[in-house]
Amino acid sequence: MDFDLTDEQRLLKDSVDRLITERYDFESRNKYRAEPEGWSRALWEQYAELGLLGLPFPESYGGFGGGPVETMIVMEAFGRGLAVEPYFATVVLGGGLIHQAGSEEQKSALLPQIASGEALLAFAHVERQSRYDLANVTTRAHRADGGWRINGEKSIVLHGDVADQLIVSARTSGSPSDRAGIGLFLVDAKDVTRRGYPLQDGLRAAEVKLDDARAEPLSNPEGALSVAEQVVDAAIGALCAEAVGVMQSMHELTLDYLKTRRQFGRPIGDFQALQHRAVDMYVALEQARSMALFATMMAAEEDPAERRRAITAAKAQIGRSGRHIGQEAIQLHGGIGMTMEYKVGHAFKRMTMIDIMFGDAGAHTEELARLGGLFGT
Amino acid sequence: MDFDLTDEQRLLKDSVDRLITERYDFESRNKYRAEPEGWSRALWEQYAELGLLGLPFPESYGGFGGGPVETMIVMEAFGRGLAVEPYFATVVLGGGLIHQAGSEEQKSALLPQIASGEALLAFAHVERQSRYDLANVTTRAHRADGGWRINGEKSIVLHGDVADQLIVSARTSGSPSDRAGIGLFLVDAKDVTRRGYPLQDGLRAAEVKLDDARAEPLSNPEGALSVAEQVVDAAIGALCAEAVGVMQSMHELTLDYLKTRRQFGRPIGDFQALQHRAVDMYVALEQARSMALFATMMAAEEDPAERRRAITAAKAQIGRSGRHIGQEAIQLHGGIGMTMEYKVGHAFKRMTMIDIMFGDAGAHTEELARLGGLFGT
Amino acid sequence: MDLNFTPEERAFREEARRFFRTEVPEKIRRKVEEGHHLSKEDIVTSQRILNARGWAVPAWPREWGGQDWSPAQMYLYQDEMQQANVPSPLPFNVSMVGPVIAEFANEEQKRRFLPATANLDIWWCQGFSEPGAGSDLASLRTSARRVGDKYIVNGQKTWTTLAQHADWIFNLVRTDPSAKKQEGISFLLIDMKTHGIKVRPIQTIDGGHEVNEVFFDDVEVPAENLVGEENKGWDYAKFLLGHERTGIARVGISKARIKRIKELAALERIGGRPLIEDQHFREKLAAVEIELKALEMTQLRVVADERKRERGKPNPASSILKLKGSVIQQLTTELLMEVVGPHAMPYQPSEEGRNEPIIGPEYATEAAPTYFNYRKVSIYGGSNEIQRNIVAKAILGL
Amino acid sequence: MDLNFTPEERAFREEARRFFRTEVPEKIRRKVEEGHHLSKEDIVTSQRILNARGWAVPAWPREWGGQDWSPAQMYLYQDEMQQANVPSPLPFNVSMVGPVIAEFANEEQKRRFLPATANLDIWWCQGFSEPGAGSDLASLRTSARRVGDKYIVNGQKTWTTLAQHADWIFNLVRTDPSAKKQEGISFLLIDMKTHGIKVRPIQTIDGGHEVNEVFFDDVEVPAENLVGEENKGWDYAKFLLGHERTGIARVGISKARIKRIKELAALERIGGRPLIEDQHFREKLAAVEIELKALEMTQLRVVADERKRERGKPNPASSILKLKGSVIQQLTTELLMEVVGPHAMPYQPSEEGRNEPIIGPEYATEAAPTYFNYRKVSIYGGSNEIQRNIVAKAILGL
Repeated sequence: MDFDLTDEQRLLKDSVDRLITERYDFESRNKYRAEPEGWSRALWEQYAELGLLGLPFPESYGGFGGGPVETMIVMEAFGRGLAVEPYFATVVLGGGLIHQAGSEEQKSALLPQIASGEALLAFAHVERQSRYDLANVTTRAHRADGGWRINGEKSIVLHGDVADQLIVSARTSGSPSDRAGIGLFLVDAKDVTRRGYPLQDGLRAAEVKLDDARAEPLSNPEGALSVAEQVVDAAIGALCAEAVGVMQSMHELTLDYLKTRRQFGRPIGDFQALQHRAVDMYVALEQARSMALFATMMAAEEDPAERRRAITAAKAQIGRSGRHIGQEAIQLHGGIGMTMEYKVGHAFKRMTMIDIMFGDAGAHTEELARLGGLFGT
Repeated sequence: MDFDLTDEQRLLKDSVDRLITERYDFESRNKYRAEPEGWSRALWEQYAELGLLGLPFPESYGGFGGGPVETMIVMEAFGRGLAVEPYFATVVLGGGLIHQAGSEEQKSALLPQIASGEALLAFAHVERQSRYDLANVTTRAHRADGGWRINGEKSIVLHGDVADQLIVSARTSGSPSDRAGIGLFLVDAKDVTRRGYPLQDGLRAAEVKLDDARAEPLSNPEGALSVAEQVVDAAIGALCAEAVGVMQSMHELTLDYLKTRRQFGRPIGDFQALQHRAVDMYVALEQARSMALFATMMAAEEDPAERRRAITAAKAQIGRSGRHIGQEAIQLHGGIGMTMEYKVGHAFKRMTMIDIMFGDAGAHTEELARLGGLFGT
Repeated sequence: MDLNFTPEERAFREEARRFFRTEVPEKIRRKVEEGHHLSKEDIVTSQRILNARGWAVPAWPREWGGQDWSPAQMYLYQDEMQQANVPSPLPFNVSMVGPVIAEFANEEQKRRFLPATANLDIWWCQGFSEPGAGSDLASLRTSARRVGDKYIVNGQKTWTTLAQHADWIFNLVRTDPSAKKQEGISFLLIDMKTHGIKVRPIQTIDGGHEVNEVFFDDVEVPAENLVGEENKGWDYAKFLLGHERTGIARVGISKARIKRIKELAALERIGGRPLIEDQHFREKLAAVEIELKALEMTQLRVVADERKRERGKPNPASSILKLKGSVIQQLTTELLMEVVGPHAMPYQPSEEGRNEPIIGPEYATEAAPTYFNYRKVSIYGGSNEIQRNIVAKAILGL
Repeated sequence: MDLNFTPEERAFREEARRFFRTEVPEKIRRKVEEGHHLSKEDIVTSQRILNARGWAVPAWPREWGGQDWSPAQMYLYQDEMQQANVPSPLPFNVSMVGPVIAEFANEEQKRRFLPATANLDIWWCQGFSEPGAGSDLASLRTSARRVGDKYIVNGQKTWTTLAQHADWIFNLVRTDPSAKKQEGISFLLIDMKTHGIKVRPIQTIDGGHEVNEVFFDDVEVPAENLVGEENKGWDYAKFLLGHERTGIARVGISKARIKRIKELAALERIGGRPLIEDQHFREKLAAVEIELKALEMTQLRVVADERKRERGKPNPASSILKLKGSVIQQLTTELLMEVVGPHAMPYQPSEEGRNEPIIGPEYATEAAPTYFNYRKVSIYGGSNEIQRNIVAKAILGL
């Protein structure tokens, strides 16, 4: 047990932190969001140069052989800056699926392209009725002309509006909630109809319609659910790290505000009731940070049940801490916190969306309860 | 809609409040608890003289024709004083059951005796496995020699150690959780084996063993559950009123303490963080008071489903407010609140037992959820 | 003590229910139900319908259109209005400037302003908050210098709700800069069309435009627009802030939202079953319903107590209504978010005449913006921290 | 960064687990598990077993019996001890007076006291709190007047835990009444058998007798019992209060109670099914388990950080452990109450050699007293309000 970063990790952290500090102040972020795709292609190139886009892939695929800790470092920094680039969609989810489920050929073709910034990916799994259940898939894939074709509709595909390739979950057999009979397919974005739109937090997504779209299976087309779950669990760990960055940013903004805003002749941070609430926010932040570490530690755990218990507990904690910190951050800021002109409200919205993604705190607490909890079982 | 007391109610309130103020200071209470039965026979006589023991019964049975509002007034005052006499067991539960379920003859025989202070009653319904379910009854009654006999064991019979008569729920047919086949029976205390003991809050109860005990049915021996539920619902309303008195007492003690206890050179009530917590306690108290009023209003509601919804909501609120106020009262008192030498800890324990009686806040919230909630259904 | 409504009160409730649900256009009420922003026209239309019946300003003095209702009637009126998703008559007109004019203005001003205010022929906005002041309202700095028969107003107001629709603004201004804080403040009515007034929108995190900054640059205001006495404005502001606070619990609005939550939770399916059948979800909802019922009873108690209080003296218990009411409203918006799940994510501001189809179920579009927007209810009108300070001092004596 | 335990650490955990579960008598551990009060003998027995292995005072300097363990080992030691329901070595000896003596006392005092303290041949109690002081510890008034080679001690201490068992008391006394608050305080060791000391029990709301008042009436104490320098006692007290605070989260104890809750919830039936199958109950429990896991990780982070800190300088993050740890402990006692339901009501203080049969299931008897007793964990050792003040100042810079 050792919480210290290695020299390489320290170097990585310093460079990402510097990037975010220098290039991701609130005004810059507003500029990036105003660009045509809603994020910065220039920064994306810089991420590629820094090696961030290939970070988690083996060196043989143009990557840097990083693990969950490296991803955590990057995601937490992105969280602090409320970065809007499609890193999570392309590298963590898309790259993760290719890396874990793809054939040698697919990996060799796609991972270097991701690492260099040439290819953007997106994971199309949500359907209108699916809520947070990866197994709830009605989109269907069938064989045709020696290949595969997909029919169906996918919803809220994160950064699906810009992705070059989509990874689509589709049913090859069975009925909507069966665990068996689900495949993951690579689909070229040119072969689908899509409609992009902003999400509540300023990131973007797309509705995707697949009308006999040509598809190439990743992994086993009949039984890809468990590999999808594994990648999603690791991605949730990354999302937890991002959330910690978002929370820390909200807490720091609140502290700054308490120290500088004056009312009744003194900084409002002099008021003990507000001090104690800032402390409770801090405790919630540290609890969240601890669980993000726990998720990172367990992201590569081989026993899927153990992994799931840890990930679901972490996501629940992140959701609860994030809600508490976000709501208190707005409240302690007062009116200014409610405006688009100030960063804290944007962080609150990002945090709210992170809570929803892959299941909110309530859904994960419910799942953990079903799995028997964490202790003494 | 009118929250004002009538002149008679105002008179009743004044006299009960005066009684509690004059005779139920904390030292006196300790003396009453030290008496052989754990409460004061002398005060009991005074209650009789004031008409409290016959308050809810019709005048034709030696009572005063009071309704839920009158009972609320008395119970709230008893709550403030943490009164230990068997009023709830004898008058509210016992008297209520006789009044609602008894025959003309039984009423004529027993209600005047209760009103005069001659007879003490207790309701024996809890069994080891029953938790909070009135229908979960394994104690059995059977006909014998033209009468009835009962076999079984009852647990935590409130003031069952001193009762002259027990009202026992017993099964005449069906299996343990059936709603049908439950009767209420009058049993002379001399015909049972009982073992008295103190409860956590200083009140007393008994374990009761019925070994072919002679019994006289109240109401229909095959189907008394609904009348028992009706009386228990009204009794829960009374308990809610008592709880409000207990909470108010805890809140007042805390305010006194905040105003007089000095630390760091000033009254601790000057600290804003503590002020805000005292305010949150006050809000919880007023919410509880409101729900005790609601329960009082609905105690005599004829539609049992409507009544139950209201009572169960009130009990849940009382439990939650009481827990919040009690825990905060101890916390804001610090060490002194943890000692038996100071009233607030006793109030905390009484409040904790009230929460448990007839189902804690969690159980009632669960029940209300099953019943579909309060609004828009 | 009679805790039931009288037959007359029950009849009044029925009458109100029928009126609100038949006379106010369904289209407007549906917008409220679904959490969409209302247009200026919607609000004006609705208030004029109420005013035509004499129900826009029931709490005003009888001679200016008031109804002399009992507290119970007043409660039933609000509750039924909110449950029917009828937009409340504009509070700046009805609960704020109207009562101040009726109480403190001269006859000429009353005749000039009150009927138009009741009928929303004049749309008022409130010029109280300033950037530097926040909860410390009395530290305001907008100045009004008397020159002949005019005041010259300079300064800035902020958080001015719906100033973009407003015809007039009622303003707290500093008329005596040498007096201490609460003294030297006056209550001035200003036509928004006056030269030198600029309104700048503030976009809030829900994407909406409810609030504004208002700038005054040498704005000339006729001295006849002063309400009451010069330098007594703080008294009028306190009267205004204490006036009719019982509506702030917004019990009816929370009731309507709970009804909606139950309806939508019957549509959303989780694990093959409607969410409404999920025991855990129902318990969370039940817990909020219990607090809401308690709040409703608390409100009735405060309402009943109001008869006994001096008019215009705020009942500090109304702070409880604000504290608990805001928290419950916020909880209902969280539950609504939970119901719609991932469908809350797309950002789809409601626009008249939108062309593109809705993404996801239509009922989900306003869930997140409503959740975001409702964070304000524990901030504005005296933040919950200020309410706690008030209760600590005025009720608990701390 | 390696977030897993090393093979050596895992082996140490196994070793600790085996030792605690085989060497410490089952009878004592069962009492802890079930929440019964321990006798003096139980505590002495257990500590001596640990001390025989060198595991009673692992954090002390090596020459006085310490183990030079890594923070991870220290954590594993505590965690396994708590999960095995082994009573912690007496904190007054091991974590309080022992480290102070080892750091500040003279050689003669060290030889005289440290081995006996480690082996619990001397039972120490703590004379810090006073009736008038509370959280404002430094306002203490118990005086020690130097007369020749003695101090004459007068005053009163309170909340003195287990003073009824104590052989010695370590006392903060005021030796310079003219100095200001924190100055003029000394750290004095006093034999409880000295003439003029009176111990009065304080009964707590759980019915137990854990704490006492201790009165000093012209108590003569040899000057050689002074630790360190006169009037420097406040520094030693601060050292003591900051020493080894990571154990205060008591994660292992909460883990053990959660295990017990699950076992008992499998026995209690509700609506015909074991309570543990009730989804709502399981979710409440899961929510606590999540916070507990987070706290455990937080504790590990604080532990890891300790290596980098100056020895004896308290890490303010330990306040978080106290804040969250106390709340979680209290929540587990509430859940236990919920499990046993009405069986929590009878008051049945545990007595050796009780004759009467238990009322209700035996496992339920300590549920309510434990709930009552655990209210103290957010009060003592610096109340949670004081902890918040510390974090606000020391970490947040407010």
